[in-house]
Amino acid sequence: MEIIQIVGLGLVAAILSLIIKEQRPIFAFLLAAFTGIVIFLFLIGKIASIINVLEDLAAKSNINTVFLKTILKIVGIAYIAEFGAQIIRDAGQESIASKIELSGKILIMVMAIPIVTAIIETVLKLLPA
Amino acid sequence: MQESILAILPLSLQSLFANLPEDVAGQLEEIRIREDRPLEIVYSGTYRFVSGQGGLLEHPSRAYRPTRDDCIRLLELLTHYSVYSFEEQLRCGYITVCGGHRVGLAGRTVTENGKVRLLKDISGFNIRIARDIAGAADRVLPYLLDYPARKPHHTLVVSPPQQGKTTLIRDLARRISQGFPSGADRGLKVGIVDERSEIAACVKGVPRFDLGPRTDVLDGCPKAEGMMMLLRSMSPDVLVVDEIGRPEDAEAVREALHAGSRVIATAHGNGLEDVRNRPILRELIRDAIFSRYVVLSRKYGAGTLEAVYNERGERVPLTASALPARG
Amino acid sequence: MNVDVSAIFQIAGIGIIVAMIHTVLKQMGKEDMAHWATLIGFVIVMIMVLSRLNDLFSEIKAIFLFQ
Amino acid sequence: MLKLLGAVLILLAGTGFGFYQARQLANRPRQIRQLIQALQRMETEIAYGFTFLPEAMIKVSKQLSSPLSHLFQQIGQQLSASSGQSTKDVWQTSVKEGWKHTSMKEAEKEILLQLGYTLGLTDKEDQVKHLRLGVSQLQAEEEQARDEQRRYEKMWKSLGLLAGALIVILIY
Repeated sequence: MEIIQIVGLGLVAAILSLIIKEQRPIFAFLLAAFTGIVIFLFLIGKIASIINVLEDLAAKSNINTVFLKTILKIVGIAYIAEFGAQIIRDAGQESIASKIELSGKILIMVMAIPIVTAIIETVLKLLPA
Repeated sequence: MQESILAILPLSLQSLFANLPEDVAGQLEEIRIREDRPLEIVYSGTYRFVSGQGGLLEHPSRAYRPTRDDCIRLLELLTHYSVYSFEEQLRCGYITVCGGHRVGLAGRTVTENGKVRLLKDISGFNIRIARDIAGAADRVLPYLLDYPARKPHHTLVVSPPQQGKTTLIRDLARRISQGFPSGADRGLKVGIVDERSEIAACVKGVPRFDLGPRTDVLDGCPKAEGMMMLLRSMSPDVLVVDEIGRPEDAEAVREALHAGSRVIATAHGNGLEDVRNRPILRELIRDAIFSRYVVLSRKYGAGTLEAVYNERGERVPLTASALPARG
Repeated sequence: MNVDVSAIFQIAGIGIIVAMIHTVLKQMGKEDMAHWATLIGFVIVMIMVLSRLNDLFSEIKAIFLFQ
Repeated sequence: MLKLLGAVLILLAGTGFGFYQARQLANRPRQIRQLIQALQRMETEIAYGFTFLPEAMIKVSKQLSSPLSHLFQQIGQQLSASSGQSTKDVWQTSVKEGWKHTSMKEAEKEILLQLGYTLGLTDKEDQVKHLRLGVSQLQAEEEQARDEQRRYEKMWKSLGLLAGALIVILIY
């Protein structure tokens, strides 16, 4: 049911921004950004519940919580980066958008290094010496 | 101090004149206002300068000097804030104010091919106070009456300027118009030609002074034409004229006589002899046009009756009562 | 949820009106006034958007356990 | 419901303000035209009627409409009361006082104040010359006022409306 609301909101915002575009493009961009924010805020609630469920599973299956945290961080970074890039791409600044995506990837890589090393170590342990 | 005079004075001068001593204010004849020169008043024959507080001074040094603003304000009040509507009178050099006072003006004249077109930058004012003394003529009236014809004689009032000539003939006109003696008899139709609007002091054609019920006034009209017009239009029994002196005036007087109406006129002069050798009046006297001559003087104050002569120049005996009583 | 919808309409309304004011003023020859009006409109909308962005980021930080 | 009412009120206020400004702009040339007619009528009164200034003022004030007729009437009455003030003072104080009731600007007021210096003090030609001078200046002023009205009247109306709408949306 929420999906209808979101889609409705998106449609309205799109139409409004079209109206404003030919007179004052900046307002159209601001409107788009604002709608994006609103929809994200709306989703935050859902994401929060998903993450809690993941945490419970991790706790039950006593995986090291550190891994889970980094994974969550990575997902957060991904979200924000993607959100920012889209908004800026919407504003017509392709270069800046790609720069943001790049920075997103790198940050994720940085976060991922400890996990990758841990995996490699376990794989090496499994392999007969 | 007459209310009508205070009304035309600007505020600064009003306060000054308000505290003039009462007896002087009563006798006031002239007020001389000159821009940046000492303020002077003339009363009962003498003159004094006025100080800032309304005190009277012999010497002009400490007298109040009206400012340019005072003069402009005075001119505005005189002309009801519209100098343009008094151009005609400015050209003659005087303005008559309600209350009968005549204000002589002095300033820079603008002439056009010899004739004065306009008076500008008016800096000198001479307010001559009109004094309407009822009864001024009672003493002299009995001598001017031609009983059989039930009309007054042709009379010429002779006196130097400012001796109460106008006051006398104004009262004469009033008494004759009301009927004499003391209204018992029927009044006569009186016609007044008031060239300088001084006898009747008309404002917008309406006389300010009481001149009797049967009087008509032709205001601001030259004497010669005025007399002719009155004779044709109003058929007066008695014609009153002020200050005749021009040839056409004499002509008009003769015309009036033929028309059957009596003439009372005035002329400048110190006495009968002085008038005798005046060019125009000489013929009038020689032809014995006037059957009565009244001579006034200032011996006992303005308007003192000096003597009355008949047409041949002999003195008419004056009864005790008519003799020069206190003015 | 519906607060945001009205906010969206608000932004759209401001945008449209400021645009109209701008054109009217430009037509009348008062260019500078027009630019001023647009600037003010923009600032207002910017403030609204930024406050919302601030909310969003703080929410994300809270959820994704950023330290 | 109340919010809606408030919104409508604000909107009305905004448009009202816009229309008021527009009306002021429209009034200005009309009142200047009346002022010109008044001065011309004064000129005829002075040049041919020889009527006194106070009466001329009152006569002229009868043929004018509300804000100006009151002004001339007041001057006429003060002059005929001949309170000893000079024409210049009476004229200038009344003009300054009455100006806030009219929708005219400083330029016209200056012209009128200038006229007050010589009004009634000089002879006929001079009066007519000054009045004509005043009239020609006022005509130039009126021309400028008229085209200003043409340009800004519509603007004020729409601006008023938009301002009202903007405020409503902001508060909403």
